[in-house]
Amino acid sequence: MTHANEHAHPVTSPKTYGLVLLALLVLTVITVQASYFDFGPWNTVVALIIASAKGSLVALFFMHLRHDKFNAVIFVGGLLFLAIFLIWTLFDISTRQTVLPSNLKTPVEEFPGAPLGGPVRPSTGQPRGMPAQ
Amino acid sequence: MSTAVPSAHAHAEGGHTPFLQHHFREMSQQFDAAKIGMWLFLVTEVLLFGGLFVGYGIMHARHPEAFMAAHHHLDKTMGALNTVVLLISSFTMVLSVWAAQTSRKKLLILFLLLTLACAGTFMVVKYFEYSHKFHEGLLPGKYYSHKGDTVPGQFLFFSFYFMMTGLHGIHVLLGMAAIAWLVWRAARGHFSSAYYAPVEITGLYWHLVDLIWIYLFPLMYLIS
Amino acid sequence: MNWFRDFLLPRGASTHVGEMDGLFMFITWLTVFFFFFNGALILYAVRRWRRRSNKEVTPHITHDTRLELVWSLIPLAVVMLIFLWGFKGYVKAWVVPNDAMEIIATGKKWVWEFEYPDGTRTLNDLHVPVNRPVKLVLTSEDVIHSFYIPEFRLKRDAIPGRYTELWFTATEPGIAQVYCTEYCGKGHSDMLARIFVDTPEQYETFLREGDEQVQKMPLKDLGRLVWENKGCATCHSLDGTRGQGPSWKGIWNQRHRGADGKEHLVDADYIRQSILMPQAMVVQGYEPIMPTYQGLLREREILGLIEFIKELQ
Amino acid sequence: MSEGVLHAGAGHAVHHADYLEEPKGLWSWLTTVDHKRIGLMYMWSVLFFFLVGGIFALLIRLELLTPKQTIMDAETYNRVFTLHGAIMTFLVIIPAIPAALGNFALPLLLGAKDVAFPRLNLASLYVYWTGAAMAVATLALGGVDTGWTFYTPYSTTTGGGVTLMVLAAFVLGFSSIFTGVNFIATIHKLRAPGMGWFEMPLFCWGMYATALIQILATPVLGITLLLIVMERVLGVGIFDPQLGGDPVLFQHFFWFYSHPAVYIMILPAMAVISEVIPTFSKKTIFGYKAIAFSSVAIALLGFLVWAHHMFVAGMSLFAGAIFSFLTFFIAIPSAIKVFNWIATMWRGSISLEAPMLYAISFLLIFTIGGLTGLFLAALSTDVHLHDTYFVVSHFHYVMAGSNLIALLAGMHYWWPKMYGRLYNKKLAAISCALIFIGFNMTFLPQFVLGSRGMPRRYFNYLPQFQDLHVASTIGSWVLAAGLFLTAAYLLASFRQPKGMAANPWGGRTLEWETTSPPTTHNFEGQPVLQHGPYDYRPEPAPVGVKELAH
Ligand code: HEA
Ligand code: HEA
Ligand code: HEC
Ligand code: CUA
Ligand SMILES: [Cu+2]
Repeated sequence: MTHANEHAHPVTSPKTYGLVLLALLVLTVITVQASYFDFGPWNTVVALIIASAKGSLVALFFMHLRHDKFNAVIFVGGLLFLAIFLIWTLFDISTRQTVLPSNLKTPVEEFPGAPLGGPVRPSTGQPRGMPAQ
Repeated sequence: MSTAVPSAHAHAEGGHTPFLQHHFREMSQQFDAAKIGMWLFLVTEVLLFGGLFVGYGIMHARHPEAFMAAHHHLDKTMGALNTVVLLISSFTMVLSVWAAQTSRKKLLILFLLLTLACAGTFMVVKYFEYSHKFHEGLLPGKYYSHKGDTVPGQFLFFSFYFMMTGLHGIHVLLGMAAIAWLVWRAARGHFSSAYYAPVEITGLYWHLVDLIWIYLFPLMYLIS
Repeated sequence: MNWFRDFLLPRGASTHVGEMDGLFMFITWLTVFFFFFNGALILYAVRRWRRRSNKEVTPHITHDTRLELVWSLIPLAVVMLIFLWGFKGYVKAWVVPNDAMEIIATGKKWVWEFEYPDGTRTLNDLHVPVNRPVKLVLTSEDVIHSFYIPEFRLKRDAIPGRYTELWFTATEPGIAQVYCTEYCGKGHSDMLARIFVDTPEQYETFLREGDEQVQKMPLKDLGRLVWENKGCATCHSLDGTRGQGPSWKGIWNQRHRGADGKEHLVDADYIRQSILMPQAMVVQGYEPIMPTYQGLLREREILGLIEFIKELQ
Repeated sequence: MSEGVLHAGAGHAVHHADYLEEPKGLWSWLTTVDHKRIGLMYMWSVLFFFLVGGIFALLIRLELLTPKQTIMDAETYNRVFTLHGAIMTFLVIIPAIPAALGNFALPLLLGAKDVAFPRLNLASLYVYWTGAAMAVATLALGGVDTGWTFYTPYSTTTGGGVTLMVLAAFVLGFSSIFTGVNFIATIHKLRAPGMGWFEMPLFCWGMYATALIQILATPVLGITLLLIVMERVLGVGIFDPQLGGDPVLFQHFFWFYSHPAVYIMILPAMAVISEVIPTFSKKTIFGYKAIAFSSVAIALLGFLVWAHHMFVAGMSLFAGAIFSFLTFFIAIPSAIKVFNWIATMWRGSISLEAPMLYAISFLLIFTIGGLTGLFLAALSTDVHLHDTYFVVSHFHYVMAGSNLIALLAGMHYWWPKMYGRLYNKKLAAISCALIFIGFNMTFLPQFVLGSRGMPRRYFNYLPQFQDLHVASTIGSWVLAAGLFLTAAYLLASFRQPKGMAANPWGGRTLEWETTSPPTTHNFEGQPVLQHGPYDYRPEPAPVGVKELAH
């Protein structure tokens, strides 16, 4: 039938697991070290690539997806839909143009309701950052 | 998931354990079903956390200075320490699955306890991190009261920090409860190569918790 | 079949009407067609092949790829046509011509405020010249509202913290109704506004002196009109029921206690102050939510309100 | 009664008490793990909330009889339509077919003894009840006035029980997820021997597609709702423009779930129709694979189109175009289904029993409901129609008109199997007609209202709209009369003794092979499939429930 694990559940030896752990620890060191370098806009990308490498190790070995094609499809499917969520949302968020009235006197504030200290939300007079009533 | 406690209707046939539920024809069918169920549940977890990741990503892109400034308040060492602890716990967890697969009862219990210990360490480290942040007023949303900021909007970063690590922490606690339950059952000798589905699927859950942290760590602590 | 269109759709009074109405009627006919087509097929099948005995044997037809392709590809073609048609109209409504006159429209619970290029401000009544492209820049002060003019076939949300835009060229002088179509709370369905499409001369006069109505009307009636049109009615009733703000019934010459505990006599100055600087004296038991009408009401309108309130005994 | 009986099933000599009787007592029901009992308890809970939501609907209609205040004030009205919408979506229509009929029928159709995780199934019911109790408890906190869509920043700033309502929906999400997980595992692992994917009844395909959506979309709703709670409690800022957030982002989050959710509502309805039509046409389904795959296609495509609810919400032009374009593709699998069903009736032997009458109503109403979706999917027309009564009417045509009518079709279809009793057929036909007429009377005028510019969620409206509102209100009474009549004769059927044959309609799927009502373990032994689900040829190998040697 559909499942590779239908009959035998292959047993992986502890040694393999040990090697995987080692690899994971090494990658952790690498990613911490890499955070001290400046790759410019690629910083996040580098960090995410290393994280994905670690994630794949965990999924393939610890979670046995190596031997478990069926559940791998489920899992990757889930990730795929997460990607759709992100990308389709970006279709909107990253292609919006900013509309401004031509006579806008003051520049648009980044955090009108909550800059550094304490005061108020302009429209309702409540303390900053409070949900209005 | 809750598939594998002996049920009133269970009947031991073909030399199987008493853990076969009445509506399954054979043990492997039950095992596969439990695994599929767990993986589907993990997918829902991925999407649950995914929502927060997407929100984090978009807010980060919108206010890069605020996020940059705010993340310096986190302690990389603590984060890295916790990463290592969780990775090791995943390792001990997978070893307990192996011990169950090979019917090594003592080792099984030992590895489960080690996993619990790692999880406990993780929570203790988190506790120190949290209390430090509370102290400094680095709190989410409207409770943010840190003094001396120069970049506005840092509270947004901490909103996400607490929501994401908090949700993750809740998952760690739930995982610990599940593992404790496994220890209890292992001690009663329920698990062997013939029946270890609960160990396997709890393991899957635990690895997912680890996996999520693997992404949280760089996104929270290391992004620059 | 114009009567059918006129039955379904309101009067069309802007340049966006053509695109939208054509497509609307096309899909309407498509829906009518498929409803009757499917209905007829079903009726036919039911009458022709109604079960008469339990022993009837039916042919074993599992599928027919060609037929199935037919009824996938035809709908595909139809929907692609609809998409392109709709897209065309949308792009047209989206891209603002350069020479459009800009008016800023701000939604807040539950009034619309308009600011014209020369600084004139009006509440709930928007005056625009006919046959001139007008661009509305929309924003909101509290929650999301939406600016909807059915007769122009146009709508766009007004979002707090952001600006969105909307443009049209009104083609017929007259009055067009505006609705708020994003749910915004208690007064959502009363958050109405009107667009007065003026001839160029009317528009000039409006900018100079306010609407003609305002000029000629007796003060008392003007007061009532302001109450209806400038948003007072959303908060103040005339019959004594308590709204967001106190009712106006019988307040003239009463003494009202403010939140500060002092008493004030409701006279002309008091009313003027309540309108222009509402926060200066907040009636006890009410929230300080009344917006200021500084710059929004002409002198004659304020006098009208005072007369109007005087009459409400 | 026994007219339709083709073969009286496997006439087993040994009599077993059926699942309704054995074991006895309320406690045994509350702790049961039997999918059939859980299904029934779900069904009655759903019907109860349907009644509650329906009463709210009648109040809405009554209020709208006159342009100004009729029976309640604006604030009450806002709470009433919010509760109506929230109850109808989260408590009625999402669990209606999957959790009620699906739980009852899916294992039977698969030839299984139960779902894969019976206790998870029971947990799902309790979670549902908890969520329902929380939703009702919001009334004590002054109700909720946000609309069922909970748009920010309104929902994060208004008073009342929003937090509790949002948490209720969050909890209800879990019950939906549990059902979904259960069904997928069941379909993968518990099909009867010999039942390949394409020997599965189409109902199961529909449930499978539904479960996919439940699993992939519901968690995002969960996190969205939690974010509202966080926004209200902590002011986290993600949706609050004052705090650097983006209220429109909320709409993306919300619709990422709620658009696919509309297919959680319609796919199960289609699944029921795919069972009813072949049975009462006594003819094999036309284009099995096309119908099966179109269910999955609708489920997956449904994830790509959510922002068609946001064309005027300040999205970019580019996003508008993409989302509109993709939306149209959903029309194709839907069209395939509709025409394949009609083709199934072609040259059949059509018997107009109550389930078939409902199925035909479904076909007609869904055609209108679906095609009016195209007005909304097209950009320029949506600009005019968005948030008007046209939208209200569109979704009632697909939710109330299609889904609930399919629920009724399914209930009438499986009622003999559930209870071993039959309802009064004549009354059934009459009330089906009343429902069809009443429904169209209620909602056809609303299309015209909408296209003429009447916005939704309006407490007051301009007098020019009154005529159509009056027509709609009167229609709602006809509709209510039909539904109350249905409830009456269904309840009256309990006065008859149990005596149904195993297979009253002459269906060919496995549930008809066991007794009506079935025993606790569904079948005597393990049924083995010997012909396809809709094989009405006189010749095929004898249908069989066969003892499978363990
Ligand atoms: C069961 C629920 C359900 C279903 C099945 C659908 C089905 C569809 N819906 Fe609907 N919809 C809702 C429930 C549903 N909807 C709800 C609840 C809302 C409003 C929520 C709110 O705001 O509160 C909504 C709102 C809504 C909008 C947003 C409107 C707005 O707010 O501006 C849009 C826009 O694209 C839309 C489109 C569609 C389309 C294209 C389909 C398609 O899937 C329809 C496909 C079906 C057919 C096309 C008919 C069958 C085919 C034929 C008979 C063959 C002939 C066909 C052709 C020639 C093409 N819907
Ligand atoms: C499943 C979904 C569903 C169903 C079935 C209905 C059913 C009905 N709805 Fe509702 N409706 C919604 C979902 C649904 N609605 C949603 C999501 C909204 C949007 C809310 C918002 O804007 O936030 C809405 C909004 C809405 C409005 C718009 C309010 C506004 O915008 O101001 C109106 C107005 O007419 C309305 C009317 C009705 C009517 C008359 C019915 C009738 O069909 C009801 C008939 C039912 C009965 C009269 C009960 C009878 C039941 C029994 C007797 C028990 C059953 C037992 C058996 C049959 C055995 N609904
Ligand atoms: C958003 C709601 C709102 C709107 C719109 C509004 N008001 Fe008010 N008004 C209030 C509230 C609340 C109070 C009581 C608190 C205060 O005095 O500020 C009030 C008080 C008053 C008073 C004093 C009444 C008394 O009993 O002492 C006057 C006069 C008044 N408003 C006039 C007007 C006029 C004229 C308009 C329209 C041009 C108007 N208001 C529009 C909310 C509103
Ligand atoms: Cu403003 Cu609705
Ligand atoms: Cu949709």
